[in-house]
Amino acid sequence: MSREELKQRLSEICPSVTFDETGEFLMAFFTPDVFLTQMKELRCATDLNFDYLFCMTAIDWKDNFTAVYHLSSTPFRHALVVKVKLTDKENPVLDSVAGIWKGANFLEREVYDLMGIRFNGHPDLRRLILEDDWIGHPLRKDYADENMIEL
Amino acid sequence: MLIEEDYITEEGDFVVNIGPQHPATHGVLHLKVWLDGETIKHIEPHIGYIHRSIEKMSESLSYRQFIYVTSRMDYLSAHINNQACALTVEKAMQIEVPQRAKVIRVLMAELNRLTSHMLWWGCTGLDLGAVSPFFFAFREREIINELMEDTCGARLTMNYMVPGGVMADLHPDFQRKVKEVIAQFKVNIHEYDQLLSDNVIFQERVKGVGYLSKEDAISFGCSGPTARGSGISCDIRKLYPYDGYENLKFDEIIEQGGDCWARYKVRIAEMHQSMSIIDQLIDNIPEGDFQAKTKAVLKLPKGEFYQRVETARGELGVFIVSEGGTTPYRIKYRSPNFSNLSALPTMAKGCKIGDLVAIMSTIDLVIPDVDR
Amino acid sequence: MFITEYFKTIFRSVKSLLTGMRLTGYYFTHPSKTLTQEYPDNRKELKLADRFRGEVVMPHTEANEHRCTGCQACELACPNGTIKIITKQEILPDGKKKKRLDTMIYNLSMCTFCNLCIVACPSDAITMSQDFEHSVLDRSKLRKILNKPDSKLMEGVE
Amino acid sequence: MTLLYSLSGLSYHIQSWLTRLLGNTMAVLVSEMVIVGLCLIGFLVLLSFTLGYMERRVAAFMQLRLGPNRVGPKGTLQIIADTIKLLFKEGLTPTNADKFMFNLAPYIMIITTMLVTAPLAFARNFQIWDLNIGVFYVSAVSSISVIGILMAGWSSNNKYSLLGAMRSGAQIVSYELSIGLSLISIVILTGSLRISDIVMSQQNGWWIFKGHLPALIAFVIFIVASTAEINRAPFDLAEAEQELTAGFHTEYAGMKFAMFLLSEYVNLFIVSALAATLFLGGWMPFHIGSWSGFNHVMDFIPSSLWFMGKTFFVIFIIMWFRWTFPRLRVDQLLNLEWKYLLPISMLNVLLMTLVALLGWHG
Repeated sequence: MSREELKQRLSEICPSVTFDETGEFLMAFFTPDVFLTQMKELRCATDLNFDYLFCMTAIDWKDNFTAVYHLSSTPFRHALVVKVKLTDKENPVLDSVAGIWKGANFLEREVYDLMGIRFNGHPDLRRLILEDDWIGHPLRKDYADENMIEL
Repeated sequence: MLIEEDYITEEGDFVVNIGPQHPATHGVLHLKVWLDGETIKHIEPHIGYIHRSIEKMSESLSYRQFIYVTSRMDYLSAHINNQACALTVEKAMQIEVPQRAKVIRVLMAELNRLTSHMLWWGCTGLDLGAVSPFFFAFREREIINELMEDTCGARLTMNYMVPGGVMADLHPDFQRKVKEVIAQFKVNIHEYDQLLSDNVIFQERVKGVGYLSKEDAISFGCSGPTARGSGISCDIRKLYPYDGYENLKFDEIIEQGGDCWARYKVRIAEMHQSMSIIDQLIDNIPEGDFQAKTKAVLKLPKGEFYQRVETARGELGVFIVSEGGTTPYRIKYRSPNFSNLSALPTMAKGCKIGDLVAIMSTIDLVIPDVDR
Repeated sequence: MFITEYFKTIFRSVKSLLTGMRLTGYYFTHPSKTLTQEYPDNRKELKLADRFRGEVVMPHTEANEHRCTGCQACELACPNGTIKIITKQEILPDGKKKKRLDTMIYNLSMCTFCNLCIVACPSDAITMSQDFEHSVLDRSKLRKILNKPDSKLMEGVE
Repeated sequence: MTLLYSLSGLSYHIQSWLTRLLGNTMAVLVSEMVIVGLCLIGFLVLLSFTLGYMERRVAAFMQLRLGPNRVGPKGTLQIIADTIKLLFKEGLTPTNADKFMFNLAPYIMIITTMLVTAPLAFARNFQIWDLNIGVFYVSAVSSISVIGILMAGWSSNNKYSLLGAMRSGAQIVSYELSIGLSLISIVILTGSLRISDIVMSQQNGWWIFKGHLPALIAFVIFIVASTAEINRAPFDLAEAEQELTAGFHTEYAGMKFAMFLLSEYVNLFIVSALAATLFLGGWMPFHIGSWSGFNHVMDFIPSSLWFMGKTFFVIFIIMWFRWTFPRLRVDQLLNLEWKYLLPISMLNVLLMTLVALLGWHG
């Protein structure tokens, strides 16, 4: 599916979607409230079929957390970047997509561990990399640790 | 045979902690394994024992400096990791890489893939109890490592790729030595078959073990030989070519089996493909600069850049978010082993402990790559 | 037929096992194919690649001169803070004040041998040596001062 | 023909000297037992040193390496250095282990292996105890060693040890059958369970040549099954380094671990000696039909050398297995026994009976 077709199709799924075309991939901004149903639609719609979640991460901006999902489709070879802005900096919460892509299970645990975004409906949301009693989320920009060395 | 209800874990189950120090986990991976006799009911991977926060570190390093850290992720394909970073910076800054540099990069990457697969082959034998393959695998690997030492100055963590090309020109002896080692390896790779591939015990150990269906492989985001063993076409070199892979003739190896044997065959065939790529390039290294002229201080434009390459283990993605400064605002490495490891519980369910070792070795886990 | 299949399996298996044993047997009877390098014994013949990155050194001429201007490019290029350069003010014969190298501290224990400092150096003052035997009994010995005592900047290097 | 260096002559001289010295039958018996015991322990320790060194060198040459070559001439003293290291190591006992059982297990292992050496014929007329049920005694006593392994695995209070011990139990119990059947096929030919009779019956040709195809099959099955019986690769599931770290002896250290190691090597020697005795003629020299000149030359080689040579040949084959093959999985191991080795060896016993009845074994 070409980029224009993709844009049109996405607008059908989610009327409030906004696009950013500066990057290599088409970037679509979703809103957190109906995020899960839209992601399900992306995965399940036969003409979209985004079955391959190859990268998932989050960015700590000054006023929000942005969750970034890199999706592609193995039959159609089109790719899409879905972004969700979470404006609650204190307690960011997003719906989990672990039920849609199995690989999201680990990826979301990693994001929870290092960024502190809680995922609703995740089957097993624990810290993945750090110890269970670690305080803070290291990839946040305001994270401070007495052991950090300034080079 | 266990039925589905038997897989439910409960209090009082026989739980074995495999790792963090264990001969077969190739590093510090910790697997919590629920057992029923010898049969695996459930696996829970615990990772992070060598998490060095490379992503956080890279946020404070310049675009020239952050490349060297990635050698420490997947240390067996360090060149390819470095190449991914260099490519991302080049893509963002739109640096035109000289043709010679591209060819050198591909050559080095393929040699690196060969060494990585050789070590994998040795470790697979070692994990399944045959010690000798390990030493046979090191024979050619050692020569290639010395070759890397000649040109790059280091054997394992080379740091040879820089944004805009490579750090130094090829060693004058490079072509001759590569030809020699490839000719030698073409003869010796038959020993790999005699020692392991054709061995009936080995085949029994890997055939039908650790089945990963195509749907699961896609859903888990698997890549590299692990996914290609399940019948998915996912070779980045073919799908999204970089550094002149589009001009080369090679096959993407796909096996439909989905078991350890399929993954094994993919890797062995990939060695042959790598050799054929090297054969095509070694006599056709164009003359010219090995490095494009770049500024002393690199500044990426504001934006987000994603570059993926095919390492020996799968798709490595480098995702750079730039604010326009000299250091990245956020870097995410999409490491192949992380996704492949997340499929391990599915693959190993219902297998024996011995099979778990076989599965881990055919995924070719490199734990620093998982933890980053 | 089941029985023929049964015996065929046995035959094939035994054959594959014997193939493997022939290979190991071949190498057992050909000790000349051994690849072992007996390291401490072959120290004299051991020749490392000339680009091998052992450690950072600063070559000095016989007149105890080096090429380092103290520009700190290597310190900036180093990703791990391995190199620390302390400069001093030197008064040249014509009365001008000039920044000169006082000490170059190189912390081997933090070095990753990435070669970035060598690339960054504008005056080729530092190089990588082929020495790879770094083990010492005390960690403080890994902190090295690269410029020799009373060494001077070579004439003509700016 | 009694040669000067023959071991039987030496033992005869020692006995007559002791009788002259002590006179009392009881005293002679006791002192002989002490001498034999000490000699045996010394021999077995020396043997396991040799085997340890041999294993390292064989492994190294098969793997394009040199192996130990630093300590002593050609690295021969390396194994002594390792033994000294093990001697000085602390013999740890885990806190929650069953201490009595834990400490008893290595002794059981070593005692059973030493017991099995009793009926072996080391040279012409040189045997510790030539009892009339020699073969039966060997197979009966050697099965006790599984108790030591199970004890070690159970008492260590370690899950790896337990798994290893259970594997080993299943393995040894099953492979005992094929070993027994292949022993029986030779006993059918000889008609005696006495080891010296079995050796003497091979005067005009070893059983592997005289017994036709069934003897060859029995030999192969014996080698495979006994490799499994003594837990060596490719059947080393009980220790399976890559799966169970060290299996049943994970928790052992120091001298207790050394005892397991010692018993492993002695076991290796015993099964090879048994294979040499039953199939390759024990201390009998190699004779070819009516070539009397050749046969005389062969006779001049002392019988103990013949025995050792044959034993070490079998040991080398078992080592060759170890350094070539990958390990089997536990269910495949049992498959191999119950689906392949056992039916074939049963059929083989029938064939052998036929051979014996028809008198083809001459």
